[in-house]
Amino acid sequence: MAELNGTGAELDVATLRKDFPLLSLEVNGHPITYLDSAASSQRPVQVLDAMREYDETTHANVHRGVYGIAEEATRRFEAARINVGRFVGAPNPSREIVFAKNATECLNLVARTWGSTHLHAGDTVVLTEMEHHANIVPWQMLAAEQELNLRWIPIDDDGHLVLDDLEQLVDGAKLVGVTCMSNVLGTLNPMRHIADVAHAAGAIVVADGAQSVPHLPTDVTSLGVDVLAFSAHKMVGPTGIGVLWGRDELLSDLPPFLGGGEMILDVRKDGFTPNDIPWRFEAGTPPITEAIGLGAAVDYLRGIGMELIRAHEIALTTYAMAALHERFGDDIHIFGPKDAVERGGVLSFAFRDVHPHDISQILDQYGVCVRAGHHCAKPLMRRLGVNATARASFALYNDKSDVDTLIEALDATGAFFG
Amino acid sequence: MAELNGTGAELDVATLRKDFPLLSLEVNGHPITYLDSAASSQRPVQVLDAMREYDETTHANVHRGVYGIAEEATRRFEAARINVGRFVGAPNPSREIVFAKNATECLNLVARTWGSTHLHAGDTVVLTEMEHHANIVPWQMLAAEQELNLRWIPIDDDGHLVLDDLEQLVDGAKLVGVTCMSNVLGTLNPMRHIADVAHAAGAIVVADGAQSVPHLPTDVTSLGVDVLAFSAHKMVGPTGIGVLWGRDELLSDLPPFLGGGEMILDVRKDGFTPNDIPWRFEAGTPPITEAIGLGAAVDYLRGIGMELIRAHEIALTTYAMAALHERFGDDIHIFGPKDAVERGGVLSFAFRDVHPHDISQILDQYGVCVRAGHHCAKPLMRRLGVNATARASFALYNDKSDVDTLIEALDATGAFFG
Amino acid sequence: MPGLEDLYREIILDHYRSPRNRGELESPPAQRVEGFNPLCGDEIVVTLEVTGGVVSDIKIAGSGCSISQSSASLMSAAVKGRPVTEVRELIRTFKGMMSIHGSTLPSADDGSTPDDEASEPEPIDIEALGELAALQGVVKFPVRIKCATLSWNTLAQGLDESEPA
Amino acid sequence: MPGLEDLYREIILDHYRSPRNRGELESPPAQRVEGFNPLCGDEIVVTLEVTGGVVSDIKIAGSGCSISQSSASLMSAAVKGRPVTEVRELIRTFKGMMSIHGSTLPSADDGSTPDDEASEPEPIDIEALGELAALQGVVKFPVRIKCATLSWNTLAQGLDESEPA
Ligand SMILES: Cc1ncc(COP(=O)(O)O)c(C=O)c1O
Ligand SMILES: Cc1ncc(COP(=O)(O)O)c(C=O)c1O
Repeated sequence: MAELNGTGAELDVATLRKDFPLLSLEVNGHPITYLDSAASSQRPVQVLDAMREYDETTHANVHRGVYGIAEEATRRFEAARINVGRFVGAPNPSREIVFAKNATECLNLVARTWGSTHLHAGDTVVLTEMEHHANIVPWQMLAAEQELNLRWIPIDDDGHLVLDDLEQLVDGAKLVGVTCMSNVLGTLNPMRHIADVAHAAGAIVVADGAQSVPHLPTDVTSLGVDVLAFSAHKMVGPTGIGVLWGRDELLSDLPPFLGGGEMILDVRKDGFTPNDIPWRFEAGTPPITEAIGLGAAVDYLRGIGMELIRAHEIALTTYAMAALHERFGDDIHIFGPKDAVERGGVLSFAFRDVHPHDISQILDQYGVCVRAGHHCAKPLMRRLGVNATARASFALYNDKSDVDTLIEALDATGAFFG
Repeated sequence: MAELNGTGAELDVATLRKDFPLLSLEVNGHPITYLDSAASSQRPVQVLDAMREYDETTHANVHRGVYGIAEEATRRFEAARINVGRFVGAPNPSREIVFAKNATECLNLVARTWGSTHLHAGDTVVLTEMEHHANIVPWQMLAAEQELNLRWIPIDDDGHLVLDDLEQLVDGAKLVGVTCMSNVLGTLNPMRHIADVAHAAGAIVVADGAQSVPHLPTDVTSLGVDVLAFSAHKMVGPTGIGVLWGRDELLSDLPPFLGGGEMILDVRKDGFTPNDIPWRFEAGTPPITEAIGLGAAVDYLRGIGMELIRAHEIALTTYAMAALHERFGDDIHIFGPKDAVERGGVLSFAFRDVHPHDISQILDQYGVCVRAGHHCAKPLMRRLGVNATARASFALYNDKSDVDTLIEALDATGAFFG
Repeated sequence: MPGLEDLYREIILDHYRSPRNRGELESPPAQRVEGFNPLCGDEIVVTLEVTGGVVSDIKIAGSGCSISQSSASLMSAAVKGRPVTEVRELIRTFKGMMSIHGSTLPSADDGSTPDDEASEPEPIDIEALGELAALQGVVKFPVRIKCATLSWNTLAQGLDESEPA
Repeated sequence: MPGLEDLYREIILDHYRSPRNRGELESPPAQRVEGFNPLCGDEIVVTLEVTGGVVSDIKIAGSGCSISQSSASLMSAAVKGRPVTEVRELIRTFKGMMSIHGSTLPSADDGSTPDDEASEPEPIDIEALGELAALQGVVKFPVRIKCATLSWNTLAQGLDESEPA
């Protein structure tokens, strides 16, 4: 890795960017300006090399082989689990970290295993208006089967959760599902406070860390939540793997999720005995190369330092909000909190009356990649009164020049649509 | 790829082997003899390069981006779907191919979606005694919830299914789960016949193609089954992706599996509207790089020719069975059909009274990788009267020299345990 | 790389800025159908009246991007007053134009996107499309195809519901 | 790469070929516990009698590989006639020896396998293990650790059931 000093004051983005092959591409004759890391991040050569090295020297199926490379594959796979667990401060990483396909599967896993055993007709689940579909639809599916009530924590016009009535809202609830950081508004939610109130009411807290874990230092103990789900592909890791952290005592109590190899101790014609956690939740051959890649991603992020990354993204977001407002005034509306300290580097905006699809299309002509759409948060879109937004999102490899390019391209968009 | 003539008579294994970096490793001072492809195969540089190339030039999240690389990522992802569908003869590949984490998840998907809507208390599901846990446990989980009856198609001492009473066995059944090829015995099952009888009784057929698709030409229409599940990592593709093929009319009728992004048309606070197939079953960010890798794997296999691969494996299996029997006589017992034409290149065996774990451990000293264990088929193990077997399994990159090395190493194993 | 002028033809921008047949017919008697673009959240509401085998009136509501809005507007102008059989034919032709054959895909064997199903595409009579042909360039931007076809799929559903084929 | 001699010590092969305390005690009165190795299908049945705080008798049935069988045989010889408190201590010591600390892992930060949990391993008194120390080499073959510990985990469960700690 390029020399990066995790204790220094500033991220050396120019150097670090060289680690990301895709970021040196040209798009439509312009150097790429990748502002869609909230959808999926790019990966550094360190991650790609680690996966390749594993594939070329060590690949075998895990957990079942006695021979050398299978042992080594198993060792590396389980080491990745512990490495990832430590990255989020899991007290007991070898038991508390479950590998799944993506964050979405993790949340479904919780809905199916905890939900099906702990929720009963008439029970209440509390969600927030800013949840991603991944933390809504699993509960709706369960609600439809079991006649649960869903309650919603509202947001205010600045994109903060309205928590004044939290005690009443969670009163009698069994579970509170809440995102650590909104993928649309950027809002960082006060997880500890929500968890304390929820726990006092006897509810568990299912946290969606898909947007926060890649961008903020994370410690599950200080968050105070019961489970946390996130995806490797948003944190400079590969596609095909997501992570669920869950408290040991909570996971230990749950029935299996999917059935098959790996998750059993014994299978007889008349039934099966499930394995211990975390394997109980990992039916079939896991994403092995992907776990190796995620381990390398975590090493990469740790090597730079999550504190430094966070500081960089606050500075960049502050700059971007100021520069956009300065240039476009009332022509731009940025959703969510005004202060970068209260949010992640995700800027959803409306620009004049140009539809987000059209904005994104024109920006692409200038090599600028932003997402347009509902961002899998349709209830939030309805609350905001829009069908879609355009969204620029930052990662450690973005800097002010990316913001400047975005602004120039937005200007051209305005001109195009007259 | 090395020059390989798909129409020629013989596979040029020596040349093709160069495509697989791991196969030129040394283990414990010996060139590796990889005989565990039934657990997971190795991958050629063509597959690794395709994934790397995608990651370095095109990665973005699929289905939601308007900008160039996101469009291209989506195009390639969907092209991989169609490519894989064509590989197994799917009549309507863009709708009938679902990407999941592995074959196990695919079978669970069927159990959850078809099972939960079409099976009711008292209904009967028929499985075979040779199923992998992946095609047993999902049905046992469902059976426990819904009070289903499980019936078992027995096997004879040669490892063939006993189909004399098939009509009675499937009488009144709603679903028959059967593996195309046993991962322990190698047995190739008469899928068409089973499907015809099952359909006549009004049951659907859930086929486990995890072992067959990598080694035999596959055409879902001639198989006559209703769904087929398989895994990329057993067919020279990456980990982290499995495939479900299902008949369009069957899939179209099913409710979603997991909930989240991608699988919805709309989400409101009071419920959601599911998307069309195949996306309805693909909640969250799919294994994108892995789909690209699987596409490249399918290209690689097709480039060589599945007919040729099958012919090669028949020849190799015939050679291996004869050579093992000749050298070890009654000291070796190979489970499953005697005739290589009736089986795939999977040889499970008992060797004197040496436990499979110990066999595998000693073989490893000679660089020979074989699997020891129950192979996720414990009901079959009980039927065979063993706890475990040692299993050598072949793929396109194995040849007679691998068999010869296995035999020498087995000989040493015998000597070691006296 | 196709340029913006392939996508944003003047006539498209015109229909976007001044959409024809905007609004909703009273329903009933009109048939009312909603369509969603799950990718971006765009919604379209087509209300139509079929009298004596003819699409006697049609209105378009909802909101979306320039492509979905102009496509809906162009569609409404093209089908109003036409017999259902002709409209069905037009839908077929339009969706044919919106399939990816012969455009950006390197080869059929390399695979294709979901809209590209038939292995032998039928030739399309672009002439018959009139002004609608302006949307031809959309096919070079595969993600936008769903924008262009949204209203057409919604109309097709409406026709099926109002008089099953 | 560790060699076979690290794994297959002479005493291990001896206990494998001539297992001690083979069979099952009548149950009840004996406590009967089954253990599985989910990786390979090995099964072990431990029957034990605890009288006056002492493991007065123990027998081992089931089948498995040389490591699981010899470990069970060595265990039965080591615990028979010993007070339950001492046996619990022995189990702890044996499992300590079977954890991966200080063996093949490059560094603790690099992660470890599931058996390796405590971040500060306690020092293990290998002396106290007597003949059981022969199994020390197993730790170099992580997959076989589960073979070696199978009977011990099963015994621990049996003790918990016969007299909760
Ligand atoms: C016959 C059979 N079915 C299913 C599976 C499960 O495949 P996976 O572990 O990739 O889900 C396997 C492989 O272990 C198998 O051999
Ligand atoms: C807040 C949030 N939660 C969950 C997800 C789902 O992640 P994945 O698609 O990787 O399952 C995302 C990403 O789309 C997200 O932004």
